[in-house]
Amino acid sequence: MNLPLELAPLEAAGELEGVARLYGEPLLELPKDLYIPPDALQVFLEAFEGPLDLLLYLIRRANLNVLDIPMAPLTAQYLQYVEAMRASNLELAAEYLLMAAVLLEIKSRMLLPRPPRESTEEEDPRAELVRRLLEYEQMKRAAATIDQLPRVERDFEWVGVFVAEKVFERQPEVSLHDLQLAWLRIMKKARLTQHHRVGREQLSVREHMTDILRRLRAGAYVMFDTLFDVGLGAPGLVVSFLAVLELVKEKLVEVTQNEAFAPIYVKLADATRDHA
Amino acid sequence: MQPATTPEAWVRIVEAALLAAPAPLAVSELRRLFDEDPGPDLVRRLLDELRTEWAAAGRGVELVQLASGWRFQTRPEYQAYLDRLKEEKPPRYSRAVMETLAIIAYRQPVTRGDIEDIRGVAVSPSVLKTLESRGWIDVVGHRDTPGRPALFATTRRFLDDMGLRSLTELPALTEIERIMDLVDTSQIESAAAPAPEEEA
Amino acid sequence: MQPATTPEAWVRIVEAALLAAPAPLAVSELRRLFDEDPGPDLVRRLLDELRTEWAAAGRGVELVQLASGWRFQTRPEYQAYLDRLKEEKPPRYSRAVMETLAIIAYRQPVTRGDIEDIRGVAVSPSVLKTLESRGWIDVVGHRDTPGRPALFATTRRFLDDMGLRSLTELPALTEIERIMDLVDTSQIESAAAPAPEEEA
Repeated sequence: MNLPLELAPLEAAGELEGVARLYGEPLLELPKDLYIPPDALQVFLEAFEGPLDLLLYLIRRANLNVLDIPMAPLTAQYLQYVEAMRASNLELAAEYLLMAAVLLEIKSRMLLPRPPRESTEEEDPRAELVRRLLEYEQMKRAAATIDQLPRVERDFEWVGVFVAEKVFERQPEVSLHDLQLAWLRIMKKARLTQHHRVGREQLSVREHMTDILRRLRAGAYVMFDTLFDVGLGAPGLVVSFLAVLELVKEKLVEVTQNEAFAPIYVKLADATRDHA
Repeated sequence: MQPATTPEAWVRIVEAALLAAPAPLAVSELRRLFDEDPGPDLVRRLLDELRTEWAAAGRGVELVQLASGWRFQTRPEYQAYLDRLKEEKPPRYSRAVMETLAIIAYRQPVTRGDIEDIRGVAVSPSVLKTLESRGWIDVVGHRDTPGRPALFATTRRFLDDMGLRSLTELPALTEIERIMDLVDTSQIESAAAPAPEEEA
Repeated sequence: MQPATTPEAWVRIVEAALLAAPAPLAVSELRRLFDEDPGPDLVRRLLDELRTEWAAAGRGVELVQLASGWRFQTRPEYQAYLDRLKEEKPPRYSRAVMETLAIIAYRQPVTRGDIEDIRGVAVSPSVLKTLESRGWIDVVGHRDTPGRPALFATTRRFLDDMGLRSLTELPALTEIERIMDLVDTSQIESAAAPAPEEEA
């Protein structure tokens, strides 16, 4: 179990800037006999994403079986790195120290003689560490694979053709229901229910009033008879007549007849005044 | 990267660049696409070729030259289709606009004063202008009173847009009143969406 | 608007819509383009036809199907050319960002604590912020444990940007998982167990 680890000595870090930027696993192949200046060590440390990453590096580099890690040399090697970092006064993340404690704890448990009977029941002290290493390594590789997927803006672009819109303003849409609600609101607010009980008939009177006003808009005299469309039938004629009466009452039109049985003329009231 | 050595390959590169560009691309920019500068004339020939090719295919998108460069854009005839994909909600008229319209529709012809009497608040000119520019109301005369106020009425266009043949097809007010008696006040309030009073 | 009555005209409308769309269009959206709903099957046939047509023409742009719909995009071979027009290079993400993304993608939904457990180091808030502001992850809920930590998951946008139709199209995890299953349980009992539990 305690295979000798062929780990690079700490002094063996060389051109770290280049290798440290490598994205991938066996990223550091360090020359053996070089002194590591503290800033290089900093770069070295930054090349790792944490203690698990560093451990994986140490394991993979020594070509060890993750499932049967020799704890003693691995721990020693790991502690060597951590010590070197501390000696260089590098700010060491707490995770590295915590991992050191974990490794030492596993190592000591491995040294304890196991009760022969329970050996099948007892969990390997390394099991949790191995699980974490494998889980992390898997995600680390997945990250590299995802990074290689063709990605928008880096590997391809979305196509976006300009929409040549004719400039026109979008108009609100209004339904009869909206109109109804609006009227309802007015009546609720103003409590006009009593005074403005306007039914279908009256509305048609008002429609005719509008029609007549439109026809008179030119300002000329119009023959009274022509204001009535016989095609509307008796009720229609009555409504038209009521509309004229209403217009007269509201002083909107002026009705003139020079003598009995002479043609009756209708004219806009204001138009009359304009001429007067 | 495949080496682009044929005019056909160049056209495809220019095409891809124009299709993906967020803004028109000038000839000077398109020249930057290539290893070796093809010069402005060749780029212009490629653009002409591309424009002809797209026009001949009868696509809904065309290559056009603008002041700031070249870009692909949709043909105006396709806008009606593209509009259907738009998410944005149509604008809504304010309560002031809708109430004014209702009053004009049911009480026409009315003056601005009449509307103000019924609504109990001043009617801003922008409200009437909104309805006039929509083509739904117009001035049909003037009342013969001091100031000779304009009389507003709804137009034929209003009826058309509402799908009505005549004003008599407007929802009967008596019916509304009946409903109003039945409906809980709070319900009406919530149904009548509280659009801000000011916006026209 | 010209009435679109032939399949050729339909294809051109779908094409124009897809070329102009600022985001992928789903079949359900494309159906809205037409006066009469052509149904999903016809739209899919039009899309297939369009994709084949563009592929056959050897253009630098292709029609692809993504998680949220169909979209035209440039072929990766053309990126080197298109990059020359770019003012700035697209951002490169750190290993911390990519590993966090991978954990969220494969193990979602996960809390920040889960991510830290797997990576063995603290996850800086800026890493999550980077991914959130790119629109690749978001909070989908909170775990019912003390502190109610946020649960992160990848978004549809993430799939779209990666050219994927669903999470199942993510690259398969390495053989480690298989190895873990094969491992002699007496040797490493708990090591083999936890891997499959949260797989997406």
